[in-house]
Amino acid sequence: MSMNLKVALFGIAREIVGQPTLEMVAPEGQSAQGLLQDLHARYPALARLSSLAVAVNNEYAADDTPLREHDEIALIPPVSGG
Amino acid sequence: MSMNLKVALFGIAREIVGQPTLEMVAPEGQSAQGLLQDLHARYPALARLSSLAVAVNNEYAADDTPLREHDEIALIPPVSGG
Amino acid sequence: MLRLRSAGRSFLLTHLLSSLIHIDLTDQPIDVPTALRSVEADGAGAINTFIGTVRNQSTGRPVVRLEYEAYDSMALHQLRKVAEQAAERWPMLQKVTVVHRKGTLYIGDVAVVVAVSTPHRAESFAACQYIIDTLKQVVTIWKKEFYEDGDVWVAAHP
Amino acid sequence: MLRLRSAGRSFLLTHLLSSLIHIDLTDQPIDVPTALRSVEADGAGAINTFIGTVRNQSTGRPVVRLEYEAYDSMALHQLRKVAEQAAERWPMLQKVTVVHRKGTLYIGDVAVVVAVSTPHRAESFAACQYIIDTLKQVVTIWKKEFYEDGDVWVAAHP
Repeated sequence: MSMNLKVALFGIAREIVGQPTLEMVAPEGQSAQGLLQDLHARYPALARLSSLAVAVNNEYAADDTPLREHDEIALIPPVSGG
Repeated sequence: MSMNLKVALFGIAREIVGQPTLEMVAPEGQSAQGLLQDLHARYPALARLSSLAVAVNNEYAADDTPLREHDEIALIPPVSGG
Repeated sequence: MLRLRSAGRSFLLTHLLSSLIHIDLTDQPIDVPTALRSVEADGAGAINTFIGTVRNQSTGRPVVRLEYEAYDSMALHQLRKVAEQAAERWPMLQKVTVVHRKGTLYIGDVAVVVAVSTPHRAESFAACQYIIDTLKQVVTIWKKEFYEDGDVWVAAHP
Repeated sequence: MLRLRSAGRSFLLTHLLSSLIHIDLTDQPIDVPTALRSVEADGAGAINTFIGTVRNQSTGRPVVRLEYEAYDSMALHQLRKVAEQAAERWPMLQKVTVVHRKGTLYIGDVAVVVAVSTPHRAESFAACQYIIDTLKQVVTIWKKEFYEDGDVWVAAHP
């Protein structure tokens, strides 16, 4: 089984990927870390960032957080507000 | 030899003494501490304050600072600005 | 005035918090006096405010302008969480306001204002500093610096 | 911007300091926005401000009003010394403003404003807190609290 994920991109991650959202097909139960591994493979420049987190429904996700089809998923490069 | 000193009073020290300035006759070379001892004797309520400092020309005076006739002398009860 | 524990937050508490915590993310210039007035309280003897402005240089390089981009919904959610954490840690906190700017900013423009009120002063400094320090670690806002000859996403690379 | 050592302060340095340190003691309401604007600087990314206001109670006793009395010449001299000490300790300080009110104040009135600007934020908190903490120890201003049924010179007795 697979699921469709929509990943929002911001800042330098958006620039590296070249678009503000990515539609991805992922295996059912894909973890946040699994998603990052897929993205690092497709966009090697993402792996060179100081950090890259996954957010699910406005919260930072742990590595093993399972993703679900209707989650609001986002890639969070190093924040620099303030 | 003696000298005439004028001592400015503020806050609770002014209220204890009942006037904003005191004219005093003191021995030549009287120290800040000597002045305080004279005042404690005349106004025992001053001795009950948390602290009482002498200022000379807008600076806090050390105990042994000698007072001079034309110095600007003031009694400084515990400050409570801010 | 804010007294809460991490767990078992009641409806009343949540309601109280939302009336005492004011969060905003805006693409308009921040009105600093309004932000300060918003934390006034009769029980507060101390107000501490941090204002972050755009400096004319960054690590020695002259800055022309900045652009702030935000993941709005998460930024607002995380800002509120940071303010609530401060209210848990300093239960005497009276009011908290955090306003962050986004979009294009020039030298001297205000990027962020944090204002807190407490009965006594030491806690106002500690809570305000906690909020700005934590904001910079977790809130999903990104700053791009523009120089005469290039631009950089701040903190993006090691 | 302020770079000085305790000893051997030159004429130029003294002149610089006086243009970057603004001290006031006033019997008129303090204009907080003006005080904040006075520390803006292109090299400052951080402004920290402490505002002391009149609380509605003191150690549990409802306060009706306060009266602040000052030994003006010494208070102004000591305020300036405190600001100069902060500039020695934090040489990156850009500007400092300290305004203290005197006379009769009511609940919510602003008694004191300290505002400092620095390139980075940690020093703005530290310098501002140093100034208000030291002010409270050395500046010749006295506060009398008035309650429904009496009055007290604050801190006068052990």
